[in-house]
Amino acid sequence: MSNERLSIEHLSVPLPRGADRAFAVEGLSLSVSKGEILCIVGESGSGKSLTALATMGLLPRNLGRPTGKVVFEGKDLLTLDEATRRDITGRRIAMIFQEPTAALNPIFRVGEQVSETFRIHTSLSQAEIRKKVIDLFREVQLPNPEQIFHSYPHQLSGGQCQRVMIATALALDPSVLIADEPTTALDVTTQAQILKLMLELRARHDTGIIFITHDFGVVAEIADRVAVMQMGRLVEIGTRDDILNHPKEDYTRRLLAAVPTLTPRKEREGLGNPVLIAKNIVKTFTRSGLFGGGRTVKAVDDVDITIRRGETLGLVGESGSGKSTLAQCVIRLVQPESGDILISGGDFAGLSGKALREARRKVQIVFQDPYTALDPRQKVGDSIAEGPVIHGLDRKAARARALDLLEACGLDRTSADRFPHEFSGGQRQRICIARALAVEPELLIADESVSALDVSVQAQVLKLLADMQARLGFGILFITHDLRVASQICDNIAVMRNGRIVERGDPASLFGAPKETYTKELLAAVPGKGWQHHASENEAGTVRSREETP
Amino acid sequence: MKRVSPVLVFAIAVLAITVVVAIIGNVFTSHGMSQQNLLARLKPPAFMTGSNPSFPLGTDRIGRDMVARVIAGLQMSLSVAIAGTIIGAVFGSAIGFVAAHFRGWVEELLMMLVDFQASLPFILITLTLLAFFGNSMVLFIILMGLFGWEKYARLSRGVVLSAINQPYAKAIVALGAGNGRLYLKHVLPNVASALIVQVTLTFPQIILLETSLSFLGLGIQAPQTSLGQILGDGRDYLSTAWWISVWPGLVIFLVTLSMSIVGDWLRDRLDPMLRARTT
Amino acid sequence: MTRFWVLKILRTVLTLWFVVTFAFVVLRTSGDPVVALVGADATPEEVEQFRQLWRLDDPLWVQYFRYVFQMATGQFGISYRDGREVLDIIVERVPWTLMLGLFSYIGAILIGVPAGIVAAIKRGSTFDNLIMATAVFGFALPNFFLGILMILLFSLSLQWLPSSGTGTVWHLIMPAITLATFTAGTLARFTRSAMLEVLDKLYIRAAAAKGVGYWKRIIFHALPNASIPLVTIIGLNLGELIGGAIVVETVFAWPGVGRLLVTAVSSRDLAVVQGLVLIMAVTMVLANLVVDLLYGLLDPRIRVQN
Amino acid sequence: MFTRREVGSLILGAGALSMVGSLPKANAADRPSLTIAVDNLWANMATINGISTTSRRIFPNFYDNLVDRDYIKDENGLIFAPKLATKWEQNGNVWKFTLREGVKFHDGTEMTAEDAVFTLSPERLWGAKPFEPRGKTFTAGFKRVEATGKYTFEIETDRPDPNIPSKLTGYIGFVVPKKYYMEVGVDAFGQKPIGTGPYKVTTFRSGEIMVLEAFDDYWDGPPPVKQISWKIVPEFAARMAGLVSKEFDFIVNIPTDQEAALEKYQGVTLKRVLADNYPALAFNTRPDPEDNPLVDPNLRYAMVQAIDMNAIVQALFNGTTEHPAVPFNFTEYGKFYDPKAPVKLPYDVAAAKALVAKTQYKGEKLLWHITRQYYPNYEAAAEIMVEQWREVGINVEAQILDNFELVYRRPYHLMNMSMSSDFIPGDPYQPLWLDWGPTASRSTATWKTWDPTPEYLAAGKKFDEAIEFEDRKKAYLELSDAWQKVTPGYYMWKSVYNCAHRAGIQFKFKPNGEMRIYGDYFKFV
Repeated sequence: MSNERLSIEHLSVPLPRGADRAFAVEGLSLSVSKGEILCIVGESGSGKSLTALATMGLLPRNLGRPTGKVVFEGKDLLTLDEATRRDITGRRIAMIFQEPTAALNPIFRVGEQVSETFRIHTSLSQAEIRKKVIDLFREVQLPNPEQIFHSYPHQLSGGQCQRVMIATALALDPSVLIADEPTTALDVTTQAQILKLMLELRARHDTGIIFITHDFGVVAEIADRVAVMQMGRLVEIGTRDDILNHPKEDYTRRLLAAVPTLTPRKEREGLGNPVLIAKNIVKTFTRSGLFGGGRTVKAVDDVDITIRRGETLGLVGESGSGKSTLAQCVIRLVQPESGDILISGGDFAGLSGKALREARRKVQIVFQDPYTALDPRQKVGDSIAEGPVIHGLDRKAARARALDLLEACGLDRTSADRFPHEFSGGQRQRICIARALAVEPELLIADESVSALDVSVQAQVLKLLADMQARLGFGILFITHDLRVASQICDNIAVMRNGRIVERGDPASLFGAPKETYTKELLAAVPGKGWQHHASENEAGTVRSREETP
Repeated sequence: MKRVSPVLVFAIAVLAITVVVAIIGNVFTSHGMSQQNLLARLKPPAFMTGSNPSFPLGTDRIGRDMVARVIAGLQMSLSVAIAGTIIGAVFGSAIGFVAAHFRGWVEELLMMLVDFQASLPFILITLTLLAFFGNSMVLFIILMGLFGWEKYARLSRGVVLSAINQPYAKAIVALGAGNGRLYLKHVLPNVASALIVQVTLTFPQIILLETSLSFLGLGIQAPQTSLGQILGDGRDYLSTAWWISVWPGLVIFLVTLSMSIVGDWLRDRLDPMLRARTT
Repeated sequence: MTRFWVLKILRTVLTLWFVVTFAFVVLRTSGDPVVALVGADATPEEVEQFRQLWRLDDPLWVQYFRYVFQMATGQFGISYRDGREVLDIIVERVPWTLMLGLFSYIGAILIGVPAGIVAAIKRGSTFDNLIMATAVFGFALPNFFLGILMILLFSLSLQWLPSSGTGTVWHLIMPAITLATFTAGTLARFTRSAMLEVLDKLYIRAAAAKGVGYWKRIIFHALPNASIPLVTIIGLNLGELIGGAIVVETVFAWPGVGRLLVTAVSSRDLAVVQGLVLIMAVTMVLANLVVDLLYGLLDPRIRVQN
Repeated sequence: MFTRREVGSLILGAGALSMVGSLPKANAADRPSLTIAVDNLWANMATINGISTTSRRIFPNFYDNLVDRDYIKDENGLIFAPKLATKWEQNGNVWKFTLREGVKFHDGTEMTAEDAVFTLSPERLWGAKPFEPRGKTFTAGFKRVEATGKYTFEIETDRPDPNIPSKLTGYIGFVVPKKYYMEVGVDAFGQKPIGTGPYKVTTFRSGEIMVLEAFDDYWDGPPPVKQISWKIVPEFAARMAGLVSKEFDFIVNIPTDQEAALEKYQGVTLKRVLADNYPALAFNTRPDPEDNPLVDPNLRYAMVQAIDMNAIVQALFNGTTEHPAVPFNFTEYGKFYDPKAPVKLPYDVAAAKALVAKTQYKGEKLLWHITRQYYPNYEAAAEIMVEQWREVGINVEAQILDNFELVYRRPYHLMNMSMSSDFIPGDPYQPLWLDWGPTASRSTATWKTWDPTPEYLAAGKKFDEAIEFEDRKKAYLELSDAWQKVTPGYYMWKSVYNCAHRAGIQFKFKPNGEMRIYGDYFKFV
């Protein structure tokens, strides 16, 4: 294979003693060719990122030395001395990271940081370097390259930072580019642009790209070949079509089945009275200053929403669109400046003190990050029982309810006496749901509640929500940036942008015939939407993920 | 969990022994801390020639048993440091909690107070107040208690702010919990470890501050004694009767060292997010 | 940007106003301020003269504002110990403390910071443990004790260095080392943790991916970032340095403000004490302002706000 | 302020001060300089306002007395020698003094009778509102001081006073320049004093240093040292190290326990003198505070009997000094001293306990105010005494305070003090009558601790008037008895002053603690 640029042969990365398994990456072999995009896909902990770091020689020090071979241009990178390897990796193999803002040094101008690559590996003059950097900025489609050259990272958006990182990576026209979840932290429209950019660059430079992701949509969008990893091992590898449409392995199939589709939810009958009527909600953030003035941002700008009993209202939009602020206003974790909130017909916006605390029972929230949403020093049983206790239930009854809920959420009753850190992310999110449901709310707000979860776990949690809703009949305000998820579980969807709801409707009509340009843009940006798969036939709940295995 | 390092074991052992000695100290010697024996002045410790077997660590300039002195000094130094630390930690943390809860002008005002405190070297304040109001045990304890409050206030404000912005705190508010439940039951246990690390830093600093004040004659006054006072008293004798100051010096050193080791260990065990702030 | 500095300066002024008010309150609550400022031996005429000079019969708020004005203009009164202007007495001592302070401070930074860096790089090694043990040693030893030990060793036994006082650069060495030991220890520990924090950052890894060499990463990428929190701690440590100077100057008979404070306190020369408190507060507050300035220079996130 | 020159010298002048050779007293330019490390300097250097151990050391180097005590010819200093006065004679109530001619003050003006008279004048010492009020104590009986010529003056007293010349050997005998003194006032004078002594004060910063420079117009010829720096070095370790390493030529105030260690160093000579001075404690005999248990003399007797002062002195001073078993029976009183004098309140724990039992005392806390580090070993002795009192059931708390001002602040039951015995050499006048009598601060000041009893006053009158030895001795014993009956104080030990100097110096340490760096007292060898 003359086109082969980089090949990984039997790579193993040992884990420190006491970890749940001996190797983070075990016996991995794969290769990437000239002009090829190889996607490595897998859930968290599958070892995909460590594979990239091992290739670059950037493994954290607490891990042991990797074994096997990483062959690049005939040399085994693993056996090279540090300086030679550094020279090759900087010049010929480049890497971009998941969090572009954190990957840029905050105290240097971005132009400087890109120039550094040239200064290390070439003997170009300052002026030449500058010209090259600005050309690169132009190539990665950064606006005002001259100005950006002199900007600091914090002055750029996440997408711009990622473009700067890509510019850095492309500076010396590398043979191989390793991209570790480069779009995960970005908005869907930005992601689409970056993916497009990468495809263009591949076409122009013939770079071999190893693209690490957990998102099958992204895979469908850009991959030539796909490698699926699980627990440090390669499950299967093949062309995009092979893997996405004709997977051989069970694991791959289960994963694919769990990926939500853009198929709209069937319309439901029998939704009850409104549990939430929010009218004219306004929230302005002012950068506080001693002399008044300051900059004001209308985070929520005159928004109305209504949710009926048993209904799921989806709120979609990009980061900064105000959807979380709206949710926090509704639940009064943030005080709206104006607007009426009626919950089950009762005023909620005007309450304060004890009355507010009592009324809080009716609205509960489940957050995005299950790792920070539970008090780390409280046993989960107590966490779940706390709400009922606050609202006057005696301890014993509260405890009983907590145990029932644990069970209902698919957890063992004995887990009540364990602490949050003993649970996986998906389990924790179930506990959060149990805690919220313990006070028997009328309305549940799910604020990106499944965004941080692996796809298989995501499917389970979504199913749990749907099941519980069916049983208890509460309304859900479901906030997400993922249109697939939204379309799958929402009865109605509102699209938010710059604090306003620009369009609303049921999933079928909204996604079938969007009226607003913005909605169209959002839809267009959904990665891999052309990819049709047959996962909808499978029940999401049948997927057993790594987390759930004892 | 990782294997416990022998250094940590040593440190914890030192602290445990110190506390035990301070509590049951009097069984180690038959002499009282102020009992003098003018015929056995400046006796060297047992392992030197010319020593007196009933004074294993030697005697001071008026023939008092160094074992009894050091134990009494330890008791006083520990009491002062504990009282001072508790007062400072409680007061400072309370200020930090209040500032973090109310935000706005309350926070501005309190943080200005913190700045004010931080703008003056503490020993300067101590000396000044002792000069204006005269030395008394009550004032002394209050002063030691004020020591470091601004550090606790800054620290607790910071960690409380970040704690109450954590989803778990929001979720608890959303459950309808009042402030008391939120701060005492949820926030406090979660910021406690950061505060405990700060305690391991201020505790030895109070001992050292008291030592400096004793050197200047403004520390614990005779007939009471403290490690710092014994150390200060013995300084003229360093070249002839080193044991008077070396024993208390050694105890101060060991306690400080052990506290630092334990503090470092605690910090390493903490959330890395807290690590930066507590240093 | 301007607003940032206006706020900073406003805060500084307010802090100083706090200090002055504090001094006023303490002075008024601890007894007759005249007696406090001219001394108990003063004749009734002196007391009366002083009372008139400071117009202590006016309403309290008038006195208060006048007091603030007098403090702001450096009118700290007269030392009852030697009858001189307090400001003059202090000003002649300041250069000595400044000299000692700067010398030991720079020394402490030159020793403490590199030690901390090396300890961070070699984290967990024997070397790291050794440095940290030394650092603890530095601040666990009461500095008067260290000072006297040094005098006994270097002046009495070895006779390498002068025992006390001023005169030559040699005189500076022992007090400066004594004073620096504590600060160096603190700085080493802090530098270590600041460096460890930075070394874990993604941008350091990104720099490595670009092919930036090890030492270059440490010196040009990690250190500038670690120096941001370091500058704060260096500013805060100035106070500890002044505190240390009080003891060290006494041990080494160094004629600086620290010793002046001790003599003033022991002779209850309250006018001098009050003047010293204010001047030290001004110094500290200014130092913190400088720290803020440096902070801005080091950290573009603060410098270029919008 | 820092001048450029000072900065320069700081960097360049390595060891300039300590480069001392043993040069002969020769031309002014190449005389050596001395550095003397002292523990402290008094804040004021006026002759009376500045009375203290720390200033007494230095005074005779820039002030001259009218009359001098000659310790070279007589070990006890009982020979008087002319100094600024060359002649004196008594005529009944009047003493006539003739001054040395051609004596110059440091500002160049000539000393005349006008200055001497001003020095002893009521406006300065004993009038209604004197500049230096403590002068009253030393000028009891003064009636008139007057110049009779440019170089002659007279002192007239109420009664014939044979002791006027000896009184002029003390603090009041230091002559100050009238014109300058009046110009600047007493406080400023105390900061920039001028006298006629062999050295003039060029720098005085009381918390730091006093520098004297040779005054080459000195009437007795240029002094042997170019410049003397009296530098405060608070830590003994630093003083010792500085002396051993030859940075300092002299150091003072060596803790008794450290004397032997210091003497072991080569080239170090230790000088120790027994001073005519006694650290003591005063009992507050007055009902102030109201519930003062010490108003009962039995309790005071008990306290005295409970103290084993001989053991304390032995322990703390290694036998280098002694405790006067009977108050005012001091060896330096010569003929008045009686080695067999009856000890009325000997150390006797049983007796002390019995006495306590006789009182109403119930173990109330008695406060003992003590000035920090003022009298060597005082705090150590206090700690021992507190324990000894505890043994007999008396509860004393020693409070160590920073200065006398705080010591004088009520309430207190005991107070530290020291008293000299040399106002009239060889006579019990001081402290028995001078320091306890009706004009003494001890019985007049706001902080007074006793009121002289009629018995004491009557005996005192007799004593004051007695001129013949037999009468005087009888009156003295009577007076002493009257005092002991009250026992308003307790004398602890005879002060030991010590200093040490480097090799190459011959030095005679005067028992009153003076360190004269000239004349027969000091030579380079």
